Amino acid sequence: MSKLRIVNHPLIKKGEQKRISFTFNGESLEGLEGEPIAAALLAHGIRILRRHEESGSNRGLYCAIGHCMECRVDVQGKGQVRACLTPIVEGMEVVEGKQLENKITGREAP
Amino acid sequence: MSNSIIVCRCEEVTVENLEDAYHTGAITSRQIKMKTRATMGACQGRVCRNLVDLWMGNKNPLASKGVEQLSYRPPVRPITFGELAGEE
Amino acid sequence: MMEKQYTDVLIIGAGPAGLAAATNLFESGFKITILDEFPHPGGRLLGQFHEESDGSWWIGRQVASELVEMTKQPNISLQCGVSVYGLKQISEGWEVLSSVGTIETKYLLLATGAAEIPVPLEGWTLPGVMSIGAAQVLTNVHMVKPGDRGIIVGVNVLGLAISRELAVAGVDLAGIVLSPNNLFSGENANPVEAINLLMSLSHLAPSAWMRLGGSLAQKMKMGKWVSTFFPRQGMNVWDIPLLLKTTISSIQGKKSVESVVLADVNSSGQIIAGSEREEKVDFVALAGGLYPLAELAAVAGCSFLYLPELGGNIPLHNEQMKTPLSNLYVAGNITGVEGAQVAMAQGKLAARSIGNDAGLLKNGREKIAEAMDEVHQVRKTATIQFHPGIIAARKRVYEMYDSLQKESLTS
Amino acid sequence: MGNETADVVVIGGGIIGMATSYYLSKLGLDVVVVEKGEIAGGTSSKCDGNILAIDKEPGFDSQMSLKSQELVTELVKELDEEFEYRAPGSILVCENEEEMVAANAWVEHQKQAGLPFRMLDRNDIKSEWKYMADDIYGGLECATDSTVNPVLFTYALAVTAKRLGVRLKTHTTVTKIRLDANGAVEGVETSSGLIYTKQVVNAAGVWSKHIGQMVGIEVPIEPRKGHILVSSRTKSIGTRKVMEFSYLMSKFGKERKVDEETEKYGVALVFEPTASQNFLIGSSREFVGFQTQINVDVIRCIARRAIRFFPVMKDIPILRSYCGLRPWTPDHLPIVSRVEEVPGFYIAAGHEGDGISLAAITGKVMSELITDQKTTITTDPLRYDRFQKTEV
Repeated sequence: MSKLRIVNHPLIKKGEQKRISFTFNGESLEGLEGEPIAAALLAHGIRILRRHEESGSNRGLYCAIGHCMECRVDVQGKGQVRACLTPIVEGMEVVEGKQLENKITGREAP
Repeated sequence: MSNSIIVCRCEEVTVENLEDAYHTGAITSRQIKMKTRATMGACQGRVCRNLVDLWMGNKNPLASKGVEQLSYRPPVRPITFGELAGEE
Repeated sequence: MMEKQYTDVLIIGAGPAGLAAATNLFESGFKITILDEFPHPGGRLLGQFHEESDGSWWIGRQVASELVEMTKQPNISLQCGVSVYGLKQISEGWEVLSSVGTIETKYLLLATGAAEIPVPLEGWTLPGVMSIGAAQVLTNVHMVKPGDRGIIVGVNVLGLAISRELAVAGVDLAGIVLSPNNLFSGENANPVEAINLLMSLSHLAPSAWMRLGGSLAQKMKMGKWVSTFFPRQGMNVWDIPLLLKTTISSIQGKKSVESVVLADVNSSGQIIAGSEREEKVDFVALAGGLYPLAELAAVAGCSFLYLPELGGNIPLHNEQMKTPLSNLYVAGNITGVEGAQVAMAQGKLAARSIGNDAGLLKNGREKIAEAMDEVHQVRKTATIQFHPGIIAARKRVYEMYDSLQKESLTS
Repeated sequence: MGNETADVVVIGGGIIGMATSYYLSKLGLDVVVVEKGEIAGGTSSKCDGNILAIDKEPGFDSQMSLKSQELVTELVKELDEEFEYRAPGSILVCENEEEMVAANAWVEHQKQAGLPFRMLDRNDIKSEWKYMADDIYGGLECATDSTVNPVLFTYALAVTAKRLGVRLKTHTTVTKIRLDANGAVEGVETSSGLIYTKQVVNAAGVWSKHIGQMVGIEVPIEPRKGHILVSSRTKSIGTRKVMEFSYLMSKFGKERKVDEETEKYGVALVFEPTASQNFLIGSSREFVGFQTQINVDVIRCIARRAIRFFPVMKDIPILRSYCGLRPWTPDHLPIVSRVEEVPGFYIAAGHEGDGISLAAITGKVMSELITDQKTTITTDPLRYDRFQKTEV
């Protein structure tokens, strides 16, 4: 278990959750079934979920409840989702949100 | 306050952008929005709408009075064209 | 095309207000649908806990699961992970547009809660910077620490309450500091205001930090004096340094948060030159306060009132939780920012209003009066109060509602 | 509230009022603009940014657009601020063989009028538009069509006009237009005082009928509502404007081969990519008075139509929607004219969806009319009294 996981909380007890595997940017990772993508990644110390489409600046989870849209990632077969709200399932393939070219201004993708 | 602070995260609008817009005549939240794209990004203004109003109010207490508020229109959550169209 | 769903009562938001409303309505026999965008029901209850004045712990997650248990009725459908993006008034109620299709309902209750006000500063888009609510959800709901070591920005009710929760969970905190003083900051950036706030909370004194403000205030009588005598290195409250004379000037890091730059401030919140220093942290939680999340009320066409004591723009409603739009009700933080217990009492009141308007509530008037009373009681005895001016501000909302109703009757 | 004087009072702070004020101030006239809300607060901020000839009837209509395009290229250099101007051309696409035949005739007409139009076959479409539906037959192109950010364009005109001395009175309503004993314009009464002037331009867009009534005339302009959707930032779908050919049918109120709802709401595909990595999707046309709430049934219909042409949009998020009222006239041409029976009263309104396209030429011509110069283009087809002649 990663060091950021809280195993013994004095007041909150959570039921057993099944360990499952998923991938992020092609890397295979373990997570707990039903937890959101963002939490599963943070447990592995992964904070960068997205690059700003225009500037490419790094972005991560900000509000954790679906309001801010900062944690948008791409899930194979589902398209763009909010990593804070989308539960991971076995075999899920997740890719970070990418910087995009801007064909109107002529700025190219990195 | 540093002028490089980002106000609108989605559209990367900085304090400097607000200042520039203000000094070229954008003196209400709505004009600031139109000129800088602040509040027009992916969060639909949920994060920075308050900030823009607050900044505007501090900047120009008179101008922000009795002026049309930024409006709310559907969709208030990002749905896809497909979802809106009603396709599965 | 997706099939249209039909329901009698649709509740948007499965937090304390929405769940309480449902559990107080199911005996009506109504078909009730509750929608929530989060994958689990409970809303903010899921992440909250605090110590009561008798030393016992109030644990929101337990309250939530009891409420959820009570919604397991054949006539209640609780659907999570559903986003509502629009509303439309129809002749017999409301049409609600959601990510699972259109739902037609006779009665609609908006219990969408609140959203957070950010604290913009240099570097706040770096991964690792999050709202204080996000730190709470990660720690107490998903049980993952927001990082190895963090700092809380913003001395206010929400920030202090969640800091305590983080500490209990074993999250290492470098301290709680004032928000930067700029054109975006409200009262948070000023040490005098921060201490006044602590003092206003102190009479409730359920826990250390609340008592702290009170005892200092007794000695000093006024916030200004307290701020003069408050130690510059801060005071530890549950082992968290409460740094009332320190602000943050920037967040630094290449790919994500690596450190913050802190600085001392004078009593009006201005940085003292040369006092800047770096503090290593890997996460920053911004506590800017809450505002009612009322987008759907706005889309519905409800009128609004601006009341800072309640957190901002409030959809107009009366004391029975009815808006001026027919069959549209509100409950919980959408009506003004307060604690979960108040939200639950409001949910119950809204349920009774709906039941009464539908002609299904025996002794409706008494039942409603009783529920209104309960809201008052809960508000008075609440452990965590968000703003001292809440009661007066709420009165203003009800008065405005009444005067507008009279106007529309006479015109 | 002191009284003021002005050479010209322009009523309306939208794109037409601002272009008119700009050209007037360039000629050295003293201009006051009276706007009941904000600059670009109405139709000019609830539209897209077309400077198009492609959708104009061959002849006077398309010539006027071409002239306007030329003026906009000059404005890019003249105005104090930038407004996201680009001239990538635009295209119309055809759904069937029948439309291709009609498109061919359209192109021939336009070419005869000297406009740079050409037909596109299935391969042309496919090679430029990777995400276009496979069953699109072909289309046509107008090479000079350009695009701007309509709000920034209006602001740029306003800022420059202001520098040239124009006084902008926003949040000010016109309460009365004073006429002298001969029925000529004498002044404008507003919520912030009286302005003595001998010349008034009614550039009030959808509200110009109301302003006309103040001097006893009936301006035949009605509000026609249109909805637009905005996508989130996304991969590039295309770099220039594309509309469906039957948009022309919708615009001119002719019969189309579409389902009942699409017909009812006047929905036709208009795709406009922007510099902000997103795109706008229109459009609809309805007569529903001055009501400006978003009708979800309409935006649903627009989304369906967009997916029909670009199936890839199915999975692209929509960020928001907006709608505006377009000032419609019975013959789809604006009114840019003197009003003979009220000396000193002018109308520059009724552009429906072409306000951004035709603002430059409208402002230019209006400044010429007011200063009694020869106009850049003939204004006979734009005269106010054309409606009086045809009626009865």
